[in-house]
Amino acid sequence: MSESVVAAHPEHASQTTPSQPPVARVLRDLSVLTGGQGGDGTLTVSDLLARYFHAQGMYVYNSRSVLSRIRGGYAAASSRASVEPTMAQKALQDVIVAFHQDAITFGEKTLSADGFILGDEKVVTNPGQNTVLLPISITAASKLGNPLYKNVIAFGALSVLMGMDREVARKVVEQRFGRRSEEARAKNLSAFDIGVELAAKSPGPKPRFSVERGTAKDQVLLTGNQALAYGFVVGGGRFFAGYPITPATPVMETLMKILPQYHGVVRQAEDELSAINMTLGAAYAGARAMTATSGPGFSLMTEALGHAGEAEIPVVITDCQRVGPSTGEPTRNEQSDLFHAVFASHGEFPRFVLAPGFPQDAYDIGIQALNLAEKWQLPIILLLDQALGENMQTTPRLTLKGVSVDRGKLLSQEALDALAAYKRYEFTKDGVSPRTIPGMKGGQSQVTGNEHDEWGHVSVNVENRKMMMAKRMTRLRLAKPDLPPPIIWGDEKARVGFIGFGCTFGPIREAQGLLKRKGISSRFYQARTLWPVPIETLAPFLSSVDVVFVVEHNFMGQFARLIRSFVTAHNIESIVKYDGSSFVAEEIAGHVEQMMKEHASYVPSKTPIVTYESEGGGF
Amino acid sequence: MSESVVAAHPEHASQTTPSQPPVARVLRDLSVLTGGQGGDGTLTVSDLLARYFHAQGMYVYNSRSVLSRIRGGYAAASSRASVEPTMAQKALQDVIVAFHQDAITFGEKTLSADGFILGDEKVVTNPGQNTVLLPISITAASKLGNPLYKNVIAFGALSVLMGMDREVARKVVEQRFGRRSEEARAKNLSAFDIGVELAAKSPGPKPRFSVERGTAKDQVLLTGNQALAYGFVVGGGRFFAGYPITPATPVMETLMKILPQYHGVVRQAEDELSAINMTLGAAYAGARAMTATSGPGFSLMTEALGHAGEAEIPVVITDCQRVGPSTGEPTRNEQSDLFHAVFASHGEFPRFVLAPGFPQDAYDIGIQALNLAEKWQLPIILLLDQALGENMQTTPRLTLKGVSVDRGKLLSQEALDALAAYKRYEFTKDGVSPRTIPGMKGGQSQVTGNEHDEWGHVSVNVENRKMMMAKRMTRLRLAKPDLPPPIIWGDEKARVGFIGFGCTFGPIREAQGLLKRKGISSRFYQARTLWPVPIETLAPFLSSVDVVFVVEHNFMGQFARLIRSFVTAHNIESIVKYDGSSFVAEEIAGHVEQMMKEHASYVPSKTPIVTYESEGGGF
Amino acid sequence: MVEHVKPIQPTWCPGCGDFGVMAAVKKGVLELKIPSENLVLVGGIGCSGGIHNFMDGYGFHALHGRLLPTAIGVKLANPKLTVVAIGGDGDGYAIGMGHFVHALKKNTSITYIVMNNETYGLTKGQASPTSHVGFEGNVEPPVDAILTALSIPAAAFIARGFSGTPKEATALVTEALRFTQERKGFAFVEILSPCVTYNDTYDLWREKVEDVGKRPGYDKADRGKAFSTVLDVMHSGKIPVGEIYRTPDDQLYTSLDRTLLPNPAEAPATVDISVAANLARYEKMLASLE
Amino acid sequence: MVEHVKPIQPTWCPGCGDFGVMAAVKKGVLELKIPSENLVLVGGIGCSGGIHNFMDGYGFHALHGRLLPTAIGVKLANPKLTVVAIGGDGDGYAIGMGHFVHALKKNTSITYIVMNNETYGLTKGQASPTSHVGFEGNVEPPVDAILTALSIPAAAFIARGFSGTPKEATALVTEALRFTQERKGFAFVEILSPCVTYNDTYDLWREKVEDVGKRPGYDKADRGKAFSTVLDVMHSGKIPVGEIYRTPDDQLYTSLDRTLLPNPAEAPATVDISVAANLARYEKMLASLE
Ligand SMILES: Cc1ncc(C[n+]2csc(CCOP(=O)(O)OP(=O)(O)O)c2C)c(N)n1
Ligand SMILES: Cc1ncc(C[n+]2csc(CCOP(=O)(O)OP(=O)(O)O)c2C)c(N)n1
Ligand code: SF4
Ligand code: SF4
Ligand SMILES: [Mg+2]
Ligand SMILES: [Mg+2]
Repeated sequence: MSESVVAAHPEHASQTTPSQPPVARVLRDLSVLTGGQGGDGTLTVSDLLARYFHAQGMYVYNSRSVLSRIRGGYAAASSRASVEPTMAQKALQDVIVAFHQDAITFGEKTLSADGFILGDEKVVTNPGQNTVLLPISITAASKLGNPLYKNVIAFGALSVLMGMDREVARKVVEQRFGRRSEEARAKNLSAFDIGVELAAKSPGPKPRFSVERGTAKDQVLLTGNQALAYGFVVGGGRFFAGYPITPATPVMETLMKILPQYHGVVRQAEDELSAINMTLGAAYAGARAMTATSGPGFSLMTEALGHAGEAEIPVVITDCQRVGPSTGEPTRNEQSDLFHAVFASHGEFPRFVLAPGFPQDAYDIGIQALNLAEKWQLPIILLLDQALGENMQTTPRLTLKGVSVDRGKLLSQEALDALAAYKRYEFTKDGVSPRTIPGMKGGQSQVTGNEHDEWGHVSVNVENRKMMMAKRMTRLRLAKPDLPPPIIWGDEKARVGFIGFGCTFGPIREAQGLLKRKGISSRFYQARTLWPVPIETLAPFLSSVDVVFVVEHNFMGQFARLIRSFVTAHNIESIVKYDGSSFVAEEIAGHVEQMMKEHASYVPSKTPIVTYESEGGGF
Repeated sequence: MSESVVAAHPEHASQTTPSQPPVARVLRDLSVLTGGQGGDGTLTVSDLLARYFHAQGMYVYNSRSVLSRIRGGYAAASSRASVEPTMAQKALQDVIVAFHQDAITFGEKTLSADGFILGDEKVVTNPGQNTVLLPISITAASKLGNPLYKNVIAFGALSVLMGMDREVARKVVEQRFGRRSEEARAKNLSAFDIGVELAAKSPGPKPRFSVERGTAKDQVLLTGNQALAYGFVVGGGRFFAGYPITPATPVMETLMKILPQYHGVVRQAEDELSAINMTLGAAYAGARAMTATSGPGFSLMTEALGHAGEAEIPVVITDCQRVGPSTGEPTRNEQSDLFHAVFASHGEFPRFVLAPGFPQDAYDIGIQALNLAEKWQLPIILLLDQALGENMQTTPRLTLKGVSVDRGKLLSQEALDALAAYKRYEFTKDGVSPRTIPGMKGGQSQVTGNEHDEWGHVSVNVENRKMMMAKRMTRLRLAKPDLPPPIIWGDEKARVGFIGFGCTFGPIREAQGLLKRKGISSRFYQARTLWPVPIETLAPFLSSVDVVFVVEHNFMGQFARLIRSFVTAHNIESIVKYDGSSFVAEEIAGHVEQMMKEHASYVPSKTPIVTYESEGGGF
Repeated sequence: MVEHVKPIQPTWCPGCGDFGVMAAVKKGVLELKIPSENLVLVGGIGCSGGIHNFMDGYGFHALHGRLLPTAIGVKLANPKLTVVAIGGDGDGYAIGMGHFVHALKKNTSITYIVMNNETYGLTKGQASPTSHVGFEGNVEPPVDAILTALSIPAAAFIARGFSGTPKEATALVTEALRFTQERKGFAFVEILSPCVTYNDTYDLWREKVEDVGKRPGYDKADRGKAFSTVLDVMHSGKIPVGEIYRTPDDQLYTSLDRTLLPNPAEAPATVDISVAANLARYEKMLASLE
Repeated sequence: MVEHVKPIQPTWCPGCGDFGVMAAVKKGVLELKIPSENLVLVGGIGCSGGIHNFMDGYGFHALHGRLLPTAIGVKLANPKLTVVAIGGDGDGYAIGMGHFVHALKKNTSITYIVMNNETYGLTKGQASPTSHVGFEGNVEPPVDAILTALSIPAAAFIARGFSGTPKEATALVTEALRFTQERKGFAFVEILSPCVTYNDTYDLWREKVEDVGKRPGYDKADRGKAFSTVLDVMHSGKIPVGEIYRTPDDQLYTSLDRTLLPNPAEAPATVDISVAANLARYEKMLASLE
């Protein structure tokens, strides 16, 4: 295999080979689903498993499916661990932990043939095949005084049933709870021991299987939201204003912990209108500034987005997407805000829409966005999605390698002093004018959302208008070489292509592996810049294959449609999903096989691909 | 000439033949530009001229170019009158009335060779050729005690210089001011007489020219905003909430005067967020409801737009566009909110975007939108623009012919009583569920922006989600036959095509006439439905000609781009303008001639036009 | 009769204060014999805002912070309906603050109930505008919605209850509903409603609530006095509750719905909008254009 | 020195009250010797909001109603700047009402000046939230921003002036600027500023203004008293003006900028953000991830 663009992350560059059938019950790739009542801490089991397997050198991918309520309702989390890099859920579960009958009712059909269920005796009314029933919550209540210890008890039991290294597992419990208080440490360790004991006494084989140890080194567990927050700090971000909203809140919460140490400011605003306008104010004043939200909040920021465009304020807006429209499904996964990100706000102005595909990508692009915003003096939208934002994944340790701060045409006082005249919106070749910040002597200016002349004074002069529009819009073209390039994964000679962005990264990579084993080799264009549409790399990619499957989590095939509006590509097929759940590799591979069967086989398109980049004013 | 779609307005169907050279100084088509200081009532001269020529049976088109300030600054208005129907500004002026030196400085280059300038002696410091200088404002102040009477004095003078029917002109003044008070009547009539006298004493020929009388009958003078307001009332609209914003405010102001007579409610809200949500509330409660705004307000309505989509609330949002982005140029003309109208708001939901081309069209589509909103239970966006919204134009008398109220699946109490169960979001073949309104017994329901089941209760079930998305989105396809069809103007056999919407209607029609006289016959697809993209009529139109010029007031060629995302059309050329001023016919015709020269001649495209309508989930 | 949507089980955590608020609303509705088909519950976004799903009536789940404009729109479309807007303190006093003040000013005959738990429950316990300094890192002194409501000249009915004292809460809600049923204007009731998961304040609040009506000489018709009494109570470390202010009937500003729609039967949602019914007037109107 | 943007001629109508307000601001800036490069004027949208174009300094034309969040963002990015938000009554009390209340609550050391002409000037004279009943068909009783400001516990500096009495107006603005220069918190000054075109109230207001400070026994440190005095003055048909309320220094809540950024020199806009300058801390932070 080869990468057209140097892969930033060597462990992803190797072909993944997940979902291999369990060999002699030594698993190299497994998934554990824990299902229970919302708010009873079910996620804890998943978290402990992730930390254990992480400690064992495996690649971990945790995901969750919860309701938008605090307690009650069915909530589930899955923890996948694999010897090979993985960034997606597994189609089949090897273990189901049932704290609620629903975990069996909904989950059983995804249980692999060899899998087993660990059920809490108290709640499981209808145990399935292969179920180990233990008095988990009852023992938690009777021996530890609180049924919530059931999670750690279950983990203890799993350590026996899954053939885990007892000491490492116990240490994971200790590390997770030991910091809180001595009581928490002691009680949770007891809970673990109780679980071990209960399982040891249970009937049936123990362990049911064992798990191979991995060799992953220098990896950390992170979500995309967290990685982005760290990227923001390291990239020099010092001002953040937001308003709580699922699934974007963790960006704010992470920054609240770390940013004040750097004389940064994190504010929870009274609403998203305030958040974005505070962010604009801070950015104008010279701070590297960001806000993060999800669909509803992003929609509220629409007017200010255009303001940043017209006034030329460098600002980063993160949209961690959830299921829309409107309030939609706050806790579920979708990528349907793309059209909004690209086209929302009245009138026309330049913006970049960037989309990282995995946590380290969020860190990298987060840093880069801060540089790009200041260099090109415009708003940048980072499109994340619930899965990338909230799912904890194995990630190479974040480093400072290559990190630098480029403030573009922000003038120093010396450079300013050397000028004859300072005009905030001076016409320049690249459409970017020198910038000052308040406090600088002689840099006084008018910054405004009205159409303006070079000085920033209101103007409705038609010649000025034309030049100002050109000044702003040409950046969409000129900035292209600066924007995050795609990463092309897979076989250079393949005749089948994929295009995707964001959370579809993992499932597509894994689907490539599945297809390869069936003799279908493929190339995957991981789009990291979505707007301006990177036609200069997309067109050759489209030409290089017979058929391209654009895989995305929305109904309209938004990215496919967007691409089409710039090229006459006859070989694009959409694979979409918009039910709130995330793709698994098998689904994508299945779609591809199905479509390839239907169309007999795709042949090279006879019509050349024509690009239309210079519509209208021509950016 | 022939019309592919029956033209609703016979006087437009006939080929316009404007801009004929003045024959023996009897003008059949003239334009008078009045320029002065903002807020000194300059527009009054234009208004009086329009009323005079209207009374003379001519077609009138008034336009203005003012600043977003109340007094001061240069403000200009032009009044065009023609024996033939016209709906655009004239490229050249026959008369310039200068209340400010700027009127000459800026206007002189547009004065026709035979034209003249009427200047106020006091302010004109540098009179051009052909200038009649009169002591207008000085006489107003000395004889009538207020310089503001200068407008009527100027009109009096014009009546002499332009060979107007003195009695008719005097009556226009009387009608315009007589209603206010006896004093206003008397003073303004004196002003008129003073003007007549001043002009009579001036040197040079009197009249400079005469104007042919027109034969237009049963016409009224209306702006698009006004016509829309009347359509709203007649279409059964009974609730309106808005917030002042240029150039949309007149919709609210017109409704404030008329709607209360019909037990309707018009509210000025505290902001646009309130306006749209009040509108949603009223629509939900069963009133036909609308809000009207311009870009900045429309951007603020983005979240609620999606709410109407998800909750299936029938509502009409009028966006009277101005120059964007951000605060932009509030008083100037643009059509750059199209992308926003089509794509704004996170997530995916059905909406219709409709665009009338002239005032009667605004009336018609305004009525139709109310029916469509209730029939398809979704938000409808009416895209107007500053020129259509604010420019006063000759319009056939509005009638009730064909007007009817179709409330779609709104249940009567009897129909409801006959049901076994009532579910607000019941799955149906056409995606539209029966609707009840509060107060109806047994129609209780849950209406929500959350994803929901048929009853309206929150649901994250994946199967339900898929069906609900399909239920909502299929309407985009199913509704197509219901949506305002294009009107095709011009020669059926022409090889040159135009596509346009909104205010470009007049200039394109007129350009067709100009081109025809040069031997280039053309067809014009006047788009009235912009979304869902009417590919079923656009594709045949694109195929029927060698080249299509998409004419629009924005930078990106938005409508052209939108069309392209649905067809591989190789024969689209964009003609765009984004400097705040409106197209005149000569510009468009010139562009076309130029492009046709450059491309030698357009030939029929060899590549068939392919349409891509069923992207993704396939609407 | 036709089967219609059934209330679902509340999704609130066991012990949540919102149960008490819902009980009060249900009792008020029962007491005033408001038929469920005339009851429109407009919920905000938040744990509290889901209440309409758990009650019988017409339910509308508005956008976060927008429940008041929505509810006002409903009422002005059809003033015969009983419209109750009901949501959380984040919904009402953070993102919704502008609408709150303007709803008081607009003075439409709807009841607005805020379930104040001094936190954002649904998004997991962040500080809200009513959170005290120190709560989850909050550094801003809280607002007090009663004080702010008192500052709006048109505000005519202002009360605060506590879900831990259900009888009193019920009385206040019932009185508010009665006020709006009589089309007297906007009735605002804040109910302290502890969030057992993120801000369990039952005991604290039970200790702190003080009925201002019991203060000697308290005159709920005196806006200035009410304001300073509320301030005094707050300074003493207590939380003022009760029917805190009420404009005497003879001094009321006419409610907006009454001003605009004196006859509730002839309203935007209910008038006959057929062309036939309006023909003569339409024709006259169109003929008057020049 | 480098030539920078020059103030343009005001675009206001001759006689507009806003001229007086601008004169007051200019004098205050002069009096406190605020260098123009440290002065950030954040304008609202409206006739009033154009003021920054007519003055020397850093000007930012914010969106309609959003000048306060913008100004707060500026100040929290660089607390060494003098930040003055300045706009109209429509901008501030209609679309901006939520931010107004929250700016009072956030208590950042910026000055907010509202030019209240009781109308929307720039959009041609519609009723604003302060318009009296009857003005341009308005049927809603106006709000009084002074009362509302008093209702916010954190609000510490509340004043009203009249552009027709320039000396007093100047004194109030100067005092407000001084208050924020000392980082004491948010200073709110409303200035009655007649719109000669749509609401020419010079004579009326000249007659009606009453300096509350002159009322015997008035104590501007007593919030409750201030509230009821303002109400009394209003009931008597007058308009209360003057330095209406001011929290004594020893009772002030710490301003937000002081809380978050005790040392104004180390702030988001001015700290060194190069990797080199932060290397050790960054490395430690990244190494702490597991
Ligand atoms: C525009 C928007 N922003 C943010 C959110 C996320 N959100 C949901 S509920 C909520 C706050 C809830 O707090 P509150 O109103 O006090 O209700 P509670 O849950 O405490 O009853 C927020 C911020 C949203 N749904 N919409
Ligand atoms: C979001 C938005 N809505 C509406 C407008 C239109 N608008 C411009 S100024 C203004 C009101 C101005 O009133 P005020 O703030 O009192 O200022 P004044 O002109 O009276 O000084 C409005 C509504 C706008 N620019 N943006
Ligand atoms: S989180 Fe708090 S407010 Fe929400 S339901 Fe639970 S207890 Fe109630
Ligand atoms: S319209 Fe009124 S507020 Fe605006 S500049 Fe003129 S006088 Fe001043
Ligand atoms: Mg709350
Ligand atoms: Mg004003």
